[in-house]
Amino acid sequence: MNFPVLTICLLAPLIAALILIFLPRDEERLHKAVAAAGTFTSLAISLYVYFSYNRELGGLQFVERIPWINDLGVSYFMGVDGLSLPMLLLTNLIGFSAVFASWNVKKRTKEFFVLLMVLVAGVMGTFIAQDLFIFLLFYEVVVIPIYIMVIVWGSSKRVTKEYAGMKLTIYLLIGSAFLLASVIATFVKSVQITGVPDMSFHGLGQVPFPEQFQIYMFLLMLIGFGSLLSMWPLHSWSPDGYAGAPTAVSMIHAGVLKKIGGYGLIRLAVYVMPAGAAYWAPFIAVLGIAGCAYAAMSALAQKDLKYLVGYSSVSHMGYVLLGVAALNSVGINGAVANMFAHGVMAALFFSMIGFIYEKTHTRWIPDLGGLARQVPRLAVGFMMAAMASLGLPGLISFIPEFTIFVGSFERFGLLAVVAIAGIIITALYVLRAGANTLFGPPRQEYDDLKDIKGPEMVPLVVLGAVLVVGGLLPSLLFDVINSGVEPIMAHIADYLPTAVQIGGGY
Amino acid sequence: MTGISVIHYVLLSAALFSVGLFGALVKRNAISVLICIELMLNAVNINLVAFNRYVTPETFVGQLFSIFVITVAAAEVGVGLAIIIAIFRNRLSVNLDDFNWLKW
Amino acid sequence: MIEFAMHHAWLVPLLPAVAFVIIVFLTRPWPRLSSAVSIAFMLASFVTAALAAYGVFTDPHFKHHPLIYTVRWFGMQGLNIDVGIYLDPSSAMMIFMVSLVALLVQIYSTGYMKGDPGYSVFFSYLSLFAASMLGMVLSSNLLQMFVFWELVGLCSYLLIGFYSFKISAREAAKKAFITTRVADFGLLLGILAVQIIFGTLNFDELTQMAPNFENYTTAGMMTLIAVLLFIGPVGKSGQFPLHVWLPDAMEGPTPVSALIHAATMVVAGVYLVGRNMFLFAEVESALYLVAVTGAFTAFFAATIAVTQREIKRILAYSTVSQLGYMMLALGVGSLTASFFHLWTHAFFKALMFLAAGSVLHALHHKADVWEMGGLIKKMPITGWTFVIGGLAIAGIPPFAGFWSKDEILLAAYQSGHYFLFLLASITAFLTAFYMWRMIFLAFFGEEKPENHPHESPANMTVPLVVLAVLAAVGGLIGTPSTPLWQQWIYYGHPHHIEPNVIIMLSSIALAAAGIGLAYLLYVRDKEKTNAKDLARRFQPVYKLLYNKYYIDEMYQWFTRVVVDGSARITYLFDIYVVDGIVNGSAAITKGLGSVMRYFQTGKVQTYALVFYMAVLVITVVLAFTDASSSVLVMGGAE
Amino acid sequence: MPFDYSLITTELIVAALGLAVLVLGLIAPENRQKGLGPITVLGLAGALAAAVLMWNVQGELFGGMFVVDKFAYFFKVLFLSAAILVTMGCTQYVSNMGVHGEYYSMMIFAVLGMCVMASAADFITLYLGLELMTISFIILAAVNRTDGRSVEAGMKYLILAGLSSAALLYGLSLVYGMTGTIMIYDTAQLIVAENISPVLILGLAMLVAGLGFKVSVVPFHMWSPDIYQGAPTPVTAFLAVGSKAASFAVLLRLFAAGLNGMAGTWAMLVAVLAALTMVIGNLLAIPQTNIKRMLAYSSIAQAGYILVGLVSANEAGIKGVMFYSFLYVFATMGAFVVVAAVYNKVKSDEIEDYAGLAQRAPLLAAVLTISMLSMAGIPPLAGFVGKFYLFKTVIADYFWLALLGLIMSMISVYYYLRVCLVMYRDEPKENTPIEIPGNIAVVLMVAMLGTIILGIYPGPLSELTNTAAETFFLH
Repeated sequence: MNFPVLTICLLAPLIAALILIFLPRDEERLHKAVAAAGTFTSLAISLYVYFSYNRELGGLQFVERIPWINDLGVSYFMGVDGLSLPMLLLTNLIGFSAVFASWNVKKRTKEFFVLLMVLVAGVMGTFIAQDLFIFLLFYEVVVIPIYIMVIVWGSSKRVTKEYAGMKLTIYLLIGSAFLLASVIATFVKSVQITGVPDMSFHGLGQVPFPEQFQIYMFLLMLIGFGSLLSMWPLHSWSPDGYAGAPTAVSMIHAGVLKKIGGYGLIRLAVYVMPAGAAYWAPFIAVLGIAGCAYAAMSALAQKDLKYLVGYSSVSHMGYVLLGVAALNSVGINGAVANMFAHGVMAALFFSMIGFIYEKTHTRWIPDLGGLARQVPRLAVGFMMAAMASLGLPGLISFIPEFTIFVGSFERFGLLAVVAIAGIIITALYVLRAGANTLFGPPRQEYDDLKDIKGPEMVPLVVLGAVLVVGGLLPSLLFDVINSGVEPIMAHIADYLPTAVQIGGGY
Repeated sequence: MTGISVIHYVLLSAALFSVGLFGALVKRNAISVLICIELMLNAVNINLVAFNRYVTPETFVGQLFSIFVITVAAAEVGVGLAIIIAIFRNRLSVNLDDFNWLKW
Repeated sequence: MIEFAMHHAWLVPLLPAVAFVIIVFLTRPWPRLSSAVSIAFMLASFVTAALAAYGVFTDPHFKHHPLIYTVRWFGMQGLNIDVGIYLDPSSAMMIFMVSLVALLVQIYSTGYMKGDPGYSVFFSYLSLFAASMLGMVLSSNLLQMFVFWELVGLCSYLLIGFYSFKISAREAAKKAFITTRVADFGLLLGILAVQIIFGTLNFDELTQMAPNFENYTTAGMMTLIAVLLFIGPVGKSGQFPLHVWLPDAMEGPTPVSALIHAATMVVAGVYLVGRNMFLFAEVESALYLVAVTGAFTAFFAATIAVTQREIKRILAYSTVSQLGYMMLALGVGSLTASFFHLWTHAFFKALMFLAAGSVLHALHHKADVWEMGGLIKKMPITGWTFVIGGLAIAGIPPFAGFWSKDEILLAAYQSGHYFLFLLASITAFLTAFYMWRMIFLAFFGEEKPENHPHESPANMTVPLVVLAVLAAVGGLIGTPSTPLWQQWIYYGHPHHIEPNVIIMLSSIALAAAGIGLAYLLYVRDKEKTNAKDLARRFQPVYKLLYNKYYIDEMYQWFTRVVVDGSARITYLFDIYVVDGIVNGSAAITKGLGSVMRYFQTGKVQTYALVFYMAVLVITVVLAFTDASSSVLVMGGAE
Repeated sequence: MPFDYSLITTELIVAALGLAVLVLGLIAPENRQKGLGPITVLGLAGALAAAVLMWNVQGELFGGMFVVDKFAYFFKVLFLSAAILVTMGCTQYVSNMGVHGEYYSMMIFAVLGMCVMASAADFITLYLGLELMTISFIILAAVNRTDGRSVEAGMKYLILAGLSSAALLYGLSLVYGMTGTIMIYDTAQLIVAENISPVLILGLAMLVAGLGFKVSVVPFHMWSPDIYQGAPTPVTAFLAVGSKAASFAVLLRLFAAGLNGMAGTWAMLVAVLAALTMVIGNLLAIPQTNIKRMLAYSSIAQAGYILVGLVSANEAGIKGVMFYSFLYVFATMGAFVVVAAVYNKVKSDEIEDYAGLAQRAPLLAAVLTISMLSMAGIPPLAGFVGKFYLFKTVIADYFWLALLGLIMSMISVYYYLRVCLVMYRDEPKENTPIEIPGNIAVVLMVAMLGTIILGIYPGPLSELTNTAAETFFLH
């Protein structure tokens, strides 16, 4: 058996958490150092995995498989393919940055970082698990740490942090109830059909489920994953939740946790239930488009920076849904890449907003202004995130969006135009927020703010570098993703509606 | 004995059970309620004995069962009275309506 | 050497990009060093560009066979995108012009921006801009072009908002970005349509495919694509109705206005349409739309310029107007004329902006031309170079503008769009008038005692002089007698338009008339009573023009009322309806719990009652629902 | 007929232990009474060892009235483990209460009753076991004579248990009358879907009510919040785990084996009751302010989930019930031991008094959180796997039930999290840390690790329950 690289990657934050538990309460710097070391280990391993993954070969690599629960056909099955790899990397990039974005946490640091480590490990697990059951085990690991982090370290603005935390948690849990129901049903059906229990994604994918069954199950999965992905109209937890959460949680939640929804939608729903996917695709597209436009419009009305980014992330997830709904190679590639891109961007955005809030004690846009003079580095980070958010070419999010547009425009034509128009509104609110926060006459009360420096710079440097590198060299991302998407497309090809003849739709 | 069949016994038992139940539901005194419960158990005993006689006359299972029921009922009453004494010491009342500290 | 430059033309955009990186990460604390780095790399870039251009213009092979180098950028099944360089006479001309003007502007900026706290940053932006602009010019496919197109937009945004602590600059920057963004939406749609229909975005492949577009799609779709693609240039090149951002963009430092908002970036739109001429040429109606838009914009902007008072605003509207000319030329099918005007315009407009900057520098940013006067005495170099620019733009031979403008008028006339030709001719008159109105008011007449102008330092005047020379002679490569330009830069086959003497003379006459009128109103008439009188007599018209046809107000109204209003409504819908359902169901759940708990009375007998009632209900329900028990017999007892 | 008494080794040990402790409690001096706790634990451990060692021994006693199979052993192991955990975890609570002999002996007799129930294969044994357990619990509930609430709980339990016993007995007598046998496995052959009479249906309803009362199925649940709240915490814990599991064992024997022939009649009924139980249990838990009362409602909801396993009435369902009952031991014990430990220090069961527990005693807060989340079925805790096994048996035929169950379990997180909110967010009223004695710490660690390990690596237990469930129908 190979060296269990992925398991170690997964365990590193957990070991850090374990060490943290036994550290004394008031050694704040030590807590932070341990957390940083834990996430750094994972980051280093995932970078190694990312770049040593054999793209030509494709498929699952770094596989570890141990039988786990025999009567359910579950095995401890870890592995990465082109779909999980970017997500794994994203998780660790953001996890690592989140530790540094939380550098100024003063209150109960030990507990904070323990929970943060559990959070990172949980998210990571979902992306590398290749067995549906193990995937589910990780799927909700994070819910409770998040809740506790929100209520203890969160902030109350328009809504209280208690409300925000509870809404976030219960909403997602109820969404996941639908997912669980569909998973159980799928498993039972697969045993009925094949007689052999097998919970691996690959195994389930080979089962010829009846079409009607696929259609029902896909809907349930869509509700489950859709609520996590903040699919319109199941999105309303998202802005409130992010607004209440502490920076690190917002970063991880908006950055990667949400993406589990999109990842699961592709990995499980589309892959295992292709006929269902084909049936519901137009519906998903409509919801995705509605989400894009609606959330962008809502974002335009926001005055609180976190709400703005919250709605913005709902809007961006609309693009992801649109890409998935296109059900063609280009669209799904774009959807996955956009998840990665949005993750980096949202995490950077939230970390910068976190710093602004930490320093000025407000996120209310009308109370801010002229910060570019007082905290230029912070302003650079903010503007980078803002520009990535509006899809500026040269930063990571443009190419994925473009790819999604190509994929969905091909499939849905005019319908997609509405979503593409979202880029205008996005530009409008993002630039307004940037302008009103950073530019204009500097305010006296912020004259003695300290610019971010030292450890605080880590999120900006790490995530900013990814933003730029990913923007200039999209193939770094796309080659990997494509190696994961192609097999999926080949697998589901038979169930898809016949592809629109190029140009034939016009 | 042609006039009396198992149905009569069953109906008697049912009536007794209902009377006991009615008493248990409307009486306010804890001891009365305990006695009503004994009535209900005795209804069961009638059933058991009658079924033994008419359904399985070759064995004594039903009668045996009823003896066990009687024994257990006695034990239960013993415990019951002890508790009623305890609660009377505590609340100076054996009225069931007074025992409502635990609710909602 | 030349060979090397041509085959490594990617160095042209790369060098300024490197400068950008160096300045941002290394030399930012040392302003002089930063500007030195920036200029050095720009110079290297210019040399490379010049060599490459020389290589192209010495080998007629390149007229029809552009030099293309591409590498794979990213790809997947169904979408493969390269990046590369596409070197043909047009792009060679552009990289030469852009790098030259950029270089000059950077040199000028060392003087203009001296002492500014953001000196280093300014140079880093300029480098980034140059890199993006050059990259755009050299793009080998539409997506790459779009990428750089957006990046120049970004630089424009950053540079307009350079004095970001000024609210006006901040707002202008935002406006510029968003307006062009709206346009880019159209462009993006066009690119998507091209990708989906033709399966490629590479210019060389598209050039082959476009003439046979019937194999791929319908003529209607083709027209739609062309129109969508054209929307981008409408925004970027400040065509009506998306011109509104360009005058506001003058909030940026003046070198920026010269470089970005006069000479280079704003002509990107013209360049894009020219680059995609193979698409536009296939659909007559789209081309006509381009022509009409261009002509109307030219005229429209000129009328506004007549009444404006701020020196940079007048120049800005003049830019809009001149860009309209270029579009008109493209629309009537003359890539030659359009790019020729682009070329000459770059020099004389950059010159005028830089000179205006010199004036502002001297007058401490007092911008109203009515408050200037007689500046030419104190600022001879600035003044006279400005005058050369004025002659060039007015179309006085042999200055550059005359030849290119004449080419456009000729093309319009010969294409048979007489109305457009008429509009263009009137514009020519207006151009001469408002330009010289400004020159007369600012540089001639009486000196204002409150002004204490002084000539700018050499690092500012030298670029002026260089540009003045180019503005004077830059058109001589395209005269009827020396039609070098026409032989190199064209679409399809070289234009051999017979020079039309009448048109040439009439355009000279119109220009002269414009200058003359300005002279009468603003020099001869010392008190300017006639001018004021005219303004008073045509008060409504004057106000309409002075307020730029109230287009800004309309947009503002639209944004404030329609966009923000619907945003507000959406948000309220979200928190009260969508979220209301969520909170409502939560409240119902909680409410049910807190109501139902009162059934738990704490009384034993209630519990017992519920218990036996339930037994009863279950028995009855089961007895009536279970089919096998419908016969009321005592099975086992009988 | 010679009987192989070795088959009842476990019961014999427990019975002897109970008598011994009772006597010891009477003769031991006041200051030595504390020693009864360890004796009980050791004795129960001996019985547990016996049960584990005899895992592979099968047989029946008393003419088939008392069967010994893996199903029975499984439940016996469960009861004994629960009893050991609760005894170990609550010694402080018990000595604070000041009652030793009666408490421990009644606890042991309750275990004995449960063990008998698990093996009962006829109505008489079943009834005897049930009543032994019930009467012990009545005494246990009222054991804290000085506390009015405790006595009230005993009183209520006395009357309601009596009424429900009457219903159960009446039902048993009717079934006996209809079939002529009291042997559960014989009734299975006699009752078939074709000859179901209304009397049998009345009997069925009575049985459902009588046993439903014990497992607190809505609408027969109303006693449980009051008794859970009033009874001393260890009693509540054991009531929630032991009584419920034992009654489920009986319920399975009686319905899945004995009345399997009329499953068509009661399956839908059980499904509806399960649904009602989940919904009502969870909804009513939401507004509670007393943690014991909240856990009582939550345990009602748990009964609803477990009942799902009965609906399908096949091996998989039985396996689901067994699996869930076992992990429920850890979750419930964890929660109640924390409640008892907090009560020792804070003298309150109100949720608001848990403020800042995470800072005063992180272990207590963590165990309570994990236990509650396991009850809610949040992966990767044991409750999730248990729910998976339960709901997978009904998902094909009663999809609505599975979906409802899953949704309700997610809603339950709401009230569990309110406790977390108080424990984690609020600042403690006083800052002294709560010390956790070694025995409690051991119990807490066992509960927590059990919950986590069963959640992450349920394979072994799953196989164990599979083999146990296989023996269920082999009679």
